[in-house]
Amino acid sequence: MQKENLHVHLGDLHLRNPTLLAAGIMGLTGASLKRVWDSGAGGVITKSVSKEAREGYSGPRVVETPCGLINSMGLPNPGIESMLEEIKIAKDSGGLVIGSIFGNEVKEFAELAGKIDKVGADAIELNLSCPHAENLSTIGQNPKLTKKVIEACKDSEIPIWVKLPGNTHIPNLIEVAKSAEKAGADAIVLTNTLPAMSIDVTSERPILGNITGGLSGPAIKPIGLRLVYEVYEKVDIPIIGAGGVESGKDMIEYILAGASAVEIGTGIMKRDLDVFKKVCEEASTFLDERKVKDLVGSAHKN
Amino acid sequence: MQKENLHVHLGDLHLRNPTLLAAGIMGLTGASLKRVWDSGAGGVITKSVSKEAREGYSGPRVVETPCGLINSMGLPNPGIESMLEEIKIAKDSGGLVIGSIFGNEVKEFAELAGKIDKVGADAIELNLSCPHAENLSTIGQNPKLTKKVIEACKDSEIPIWVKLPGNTHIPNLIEVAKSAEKAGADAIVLTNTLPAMSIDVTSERPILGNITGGLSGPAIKPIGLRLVYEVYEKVDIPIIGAGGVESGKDMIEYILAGASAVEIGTGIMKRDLDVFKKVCEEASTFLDERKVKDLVGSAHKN
Amino acid sequence: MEDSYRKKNRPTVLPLLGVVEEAPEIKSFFVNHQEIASATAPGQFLMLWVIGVDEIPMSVSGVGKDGTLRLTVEKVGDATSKLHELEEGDLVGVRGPYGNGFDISGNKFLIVCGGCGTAPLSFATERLVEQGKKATVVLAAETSEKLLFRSQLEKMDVDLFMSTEDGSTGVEGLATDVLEKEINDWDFDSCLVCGPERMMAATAELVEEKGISIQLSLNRYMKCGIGICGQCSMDPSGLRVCRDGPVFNYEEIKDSEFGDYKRNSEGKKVEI
Amino acid sequence: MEDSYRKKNRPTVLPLLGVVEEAPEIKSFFVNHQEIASATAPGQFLMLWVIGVDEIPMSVSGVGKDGTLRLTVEKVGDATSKLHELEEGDLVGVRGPYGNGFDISGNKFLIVCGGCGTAPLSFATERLVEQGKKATVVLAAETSEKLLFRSQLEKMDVDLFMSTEDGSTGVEGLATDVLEKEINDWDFDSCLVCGPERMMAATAELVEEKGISIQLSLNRYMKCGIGICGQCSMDPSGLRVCRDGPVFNYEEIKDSEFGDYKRNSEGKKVEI
Ligand SMILES: Cc1cc2nc3c(=O)[nH]c(=O)nc-3n(C[C@H](O)[C@H](O)[C@H](O)COP(=O)(O)OP(=O)(O)OC[C@H]3O[C@@H](n4cnc5c(N)ncnc54)[C@H](O)[C@@H]3O)c2cc1C
Ligand SMILES: Cc1cc2nc3c(=O)[nH]c(=O)nc-3n(C[C@H](O)[C@H](O)[C@H](O)COP(=O)(O)OP(=O)(O)OC[C@H]3O[C@@H](n4cnc5c(N)ncnc54)[C@H](O)[C@@H]3O)c2cc1C
Ligand SMILES: Cc1cc2nc3c(=O)[nH]c(=O)nc-3n(C[C@H](O)[C@H](O)[C@H](O)COP(=O)(O)O)c2cc1C
Ligand SMILES: Cc1cc2nc3c(=O)[nH]c(=O)nc-3n(C[C@H](O)[C@H](O)[C@H](O)COP(=O)(O)O)c2cc1C
Ligand code: FES
Ligand code: FES
Repeated sequence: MQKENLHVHLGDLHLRNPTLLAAGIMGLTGASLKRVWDSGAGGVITKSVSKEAREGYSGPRVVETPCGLINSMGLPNPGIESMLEEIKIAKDSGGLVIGSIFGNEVKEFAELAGKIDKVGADAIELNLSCPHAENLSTIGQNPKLTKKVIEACKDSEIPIWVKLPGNTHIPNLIEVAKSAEKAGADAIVLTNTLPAMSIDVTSERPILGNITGGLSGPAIKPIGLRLVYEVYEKVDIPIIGAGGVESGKDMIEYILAGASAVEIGTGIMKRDLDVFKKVCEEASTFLDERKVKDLVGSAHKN
Repeated sequence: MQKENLHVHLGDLHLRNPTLLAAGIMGLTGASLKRVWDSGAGGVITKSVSKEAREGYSGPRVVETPCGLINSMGLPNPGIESMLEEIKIAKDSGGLVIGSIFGNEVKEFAELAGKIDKVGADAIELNLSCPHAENLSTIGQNPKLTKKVIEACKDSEIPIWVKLPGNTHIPNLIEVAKSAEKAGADAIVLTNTLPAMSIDVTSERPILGNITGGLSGPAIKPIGLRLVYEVYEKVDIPIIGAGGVESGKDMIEYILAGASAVEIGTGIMKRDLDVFKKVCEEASTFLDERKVKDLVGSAHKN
Repeated sequence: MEDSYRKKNRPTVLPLLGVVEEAPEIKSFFVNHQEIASATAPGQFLMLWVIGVDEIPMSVSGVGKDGTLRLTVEKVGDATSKLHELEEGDLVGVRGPYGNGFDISGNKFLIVCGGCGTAPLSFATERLVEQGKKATVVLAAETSEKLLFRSQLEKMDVDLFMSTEDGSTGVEGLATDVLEKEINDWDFDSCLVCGPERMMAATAELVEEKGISIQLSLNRYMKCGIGICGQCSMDPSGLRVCRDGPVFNYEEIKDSEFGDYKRNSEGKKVEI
Repeated sequence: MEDSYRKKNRPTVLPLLGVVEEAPEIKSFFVNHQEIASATAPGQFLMLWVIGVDEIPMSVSGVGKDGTLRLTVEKVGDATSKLHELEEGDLVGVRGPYGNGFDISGNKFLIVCGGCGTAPLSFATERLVEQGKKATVVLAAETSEKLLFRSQLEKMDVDLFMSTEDGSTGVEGLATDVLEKEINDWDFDSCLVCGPERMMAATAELVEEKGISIQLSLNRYMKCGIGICGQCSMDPSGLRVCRDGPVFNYEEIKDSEFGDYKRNSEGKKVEI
């Protein structure tokens, strides 16, 4: 079932295939993470977790847009202590589990990373692109702060991935990515959702409870692809693509742009949990004898 | 045909309706501008024009994506002297014509603005969001440079509109918008296309001749709306919305977010030139007795 | 008006056609949406946008051929209280329908309704009866006046049994008391249950002994309603109540958190 | 492979099924795309991605029921030269079909082909003949060997007249010379013309006198092919050759830039 030609490595970490469950999607409980792993994902990322529990925003929390979805969940999570229990459950089921974390201060990131490390997760994803961390709301646009956060987490034994915002201000994004690499990040994840909103013309109101939210899905794929492509030219650590992956072709586009793996979130809205298996099968069939890992960044050669 | 409730003002400039032909779409010739005016647009904006003629990039120059279109035209134009002739033709037909300009230096902007002013155009749109002006490629992300360019153009008698990039780095965007207002800009246009790309998995190549291009169409509407919404809270000059307007509802969403008018470009791909009349009719019917101008920014109240 | 992007997962905002008081703290709200109404099967739910407050899951308690949708809502907190203040003409948003709904391919149904759980079940019963199927309905509440849709059920061609905790109508006690005392002929092929979770658990245990297939409609905290946020997932299966449910066969959830705990808005466990 | 976004305006990249030399500097290229082939009418064109060089408009010169598309290309510059180097199995991209195509609802056609303009017209002629309609074809070129699709046209049930500038075949001179000398029976209801613009202009003027409706397929610099970039718009109407054309009735373009000037890649006027 897990075809040979789909195996990839992110640094030392081996993935049975390049599809990862994106942070914030279904990853609230161990059982849910396990279910996604069992349905064929190459790895599963938890909902971004903070030190204390968070309720998140009031609804509406999602709204569909042309070929996209805007969400303003507000990073709800039960807090690190409860999440550690959930991660254990997911790990016990044999899954490859990545803990996504965010903090309000640099030392909170360090504390959370240490706990994720100890509980036996396979990697840590630093969510530096959440508009919700009160004091650090634009870490991912600040090269120095990005460096600080990563350095504070580098005591962990497991790889540190850094998830950056879909920043169209490209000189800034490249600066941040390079700074992350220098600080010792093991992979860069691009992209988180893009700031967006939707308005109901009948009630004349923003639809989302939090007014604005993040746009995901096929609509943003061309933007995500370009970010991966640009950053691939400037850093040497692996890149994980995200944004609108729904089919094998979508994944291969990201691979050709320079991603070594992809995260899938909104694709579940359309193809449900089968999306992981289907993306893998489609890609594997399309590639025939060729290996995913040999195609990474190929679009730069042509 | 031009319903009373659709009349709007951008500063002193009266528009028969809030739909404008977006810069770069069909606006290469006077005849084409005239045709769009005759088909019902409230105003028509020329293709962005430079001092010297430009061929633009080689093809493919457009590629469709999920609910969107990426283009890498490369700002082809016949140069200011030829364009002035085209503007005259469009003006002679009775249209409301806006000249879009871009330069490689601050003083080039001033020179171009002066010429557009003299030829009798109704307003000038400064394209500060083109990734193609070699020396000033990120003017629209630089508050100081933005100010300089506007100040250099303020000798013109006609209004100066400033078109900014769809910058997700919101503190930066607000800074630029405020700086534009201070420098005397008469309106802010948001948004230009967003940097994006598409890759063909069979040939393993970026599709566009210029590798990356700008994403437009319904896919980016939620992003454009949010930019308009955020900037509306911080500046007092009128805002013109752009990005994915195809229907009356789309336009009203922008109006509620804070736009006084909208530009329509990619909508022509789907609804052809009827898009202007249809958007107006749909909006007018929906609004019934209410006036568009009374709805500007209403979503902020709710 | 042309709307190139009518999306299932975007609320359509509509004026309330009417509001009807059904019982203390319980009102029915009517809106018209032909497309949603024709697509909705009993047991499915909508995400209801109570504008300015929240978006909450709400079972459809009935549909009309003309596109009318009925939602029957108990006032329990912020959003439902705000809703109870609304009047005809006020705006609400709806998206859906979501979830799987009840499987009503059987022939002889035992239908056990507790409190607001009667909402989807009275809709299911209506459908069953239309199709000429047999139904025995157990309607349970605390007191007589809270027996939801009693008069409507009394008019339908069903066997109706009632219970109230204070004994003001029918059997004094719980739904399970009715089942134990009143139902002698266990000739059902299907049992549908919706109500407070303890009541559902007790009912399922009792009915299971009789060897009947049981469907239960669960209630979990929902945020997206479309299976992506993970908020409503069940332990230990990871089944999502919004997308894999809300109706489950008892076997699917027997050895689960069902009857034991659920999760709050933060994802923390809270006892049932 | 599932492709949730097969879009008309996105190139599909395909291997060349074959390449055939038709005349000096003119080759036909074959690809297979069922969906495009079934949708293409004579006179419509594709945007052809010559990978690594450019994307250019190209008329479809024939389609097969099996989905084969034929493009017949004269080597005139960068993209067409690169294309002429390609072989069977090499990749090209196609999107379309675009434009309006010829109106072939008439019954008796006069068809005037100059050079590569024969490409869409031989396709149109094939269709006409299939439908049992009458066609008189004038095939013009500089020399004998450049008479495109001569052998195919000779095999069809049409009246074929030829002209060459050097007199090596048929009338010595231009297409208009053939018309003046050879066509005595002007019993046509429709005239289709495609070729160099001066030839089209001269032909249209001559044929107009005879009171026949005339359709001309124009060639203008195209960038988007979908009517948005404005590159191909005509003076003074603003009609776009890519979307409103490429086929126009003579009346639509008689008093226009047609025969006079066109625009280069910058949008500057250049004389015809
Ligand atoms: C599939 C489904 C169908 C339902 N059908 C009906 C129905 O037909 N009639 C009816 O009256 N109620 C129904 N409910 C319950 C209804 O959703 C809650 O009563 C409502 O959300 C309470 O909102 P509130 O803001 O008033 O309460 P709050 O003040 O927010 O909280 C009160 C309690 O309501 C529950 N609740 C709050 N928000 C949610 C949420 N988003 N999802 C689930 N539970 C929540 C929590 O348990 C909470 O403790 C249904 C629930 C589900 C999951
Ligand atoms: C609707 C339409 C149908 C056509 N059908 C055919 C056909 O069946 N067979 C055929 O051989 N040719 C056809 N052409 C002409 C063909 O598009 C040009 O010969 C080709 O684009 C030249 O490309 P190049 O890169 O080789 O030339 P270049 O080196 O770029 O330039 C040579 C000349 O070709 C023309 N040209 C270049 N690019 C374009 C462009 N994007 N659009 C239009 N003209 C261009 C210009 O006049 C230029 O001066 C058609 C053109 C149009 C508009
Ligand atoms: C409902 C929802 C919740 C999300 N929550 C998080 C989160 O908690 N942390 C995070 O880093 N990204 C979060 N994201 C972003 C996704 O992980 C992903 O980067 C983005 O959605 C783009 O991928 P997609 O188009 O496949 O969904 C969330 C996205 C959605 C749709
Ligand atoms: C083909 C094409 C060419 C464009 N050229 C220009 C241009 O020359 N100058 C400019 O300011 N914007 C240009 N734009 C951006 C549009 O004016 C507009 O801001 C953007 O497309 C979003 O609107 P839409 O979604 O309605 O197309 C171009 C867009 C397209 C699609
Ligand atoms: S409510 Fe989001 S997964 Fe069920
Ligand atoms: S080629 Fe762009 S409008 Fe015709």
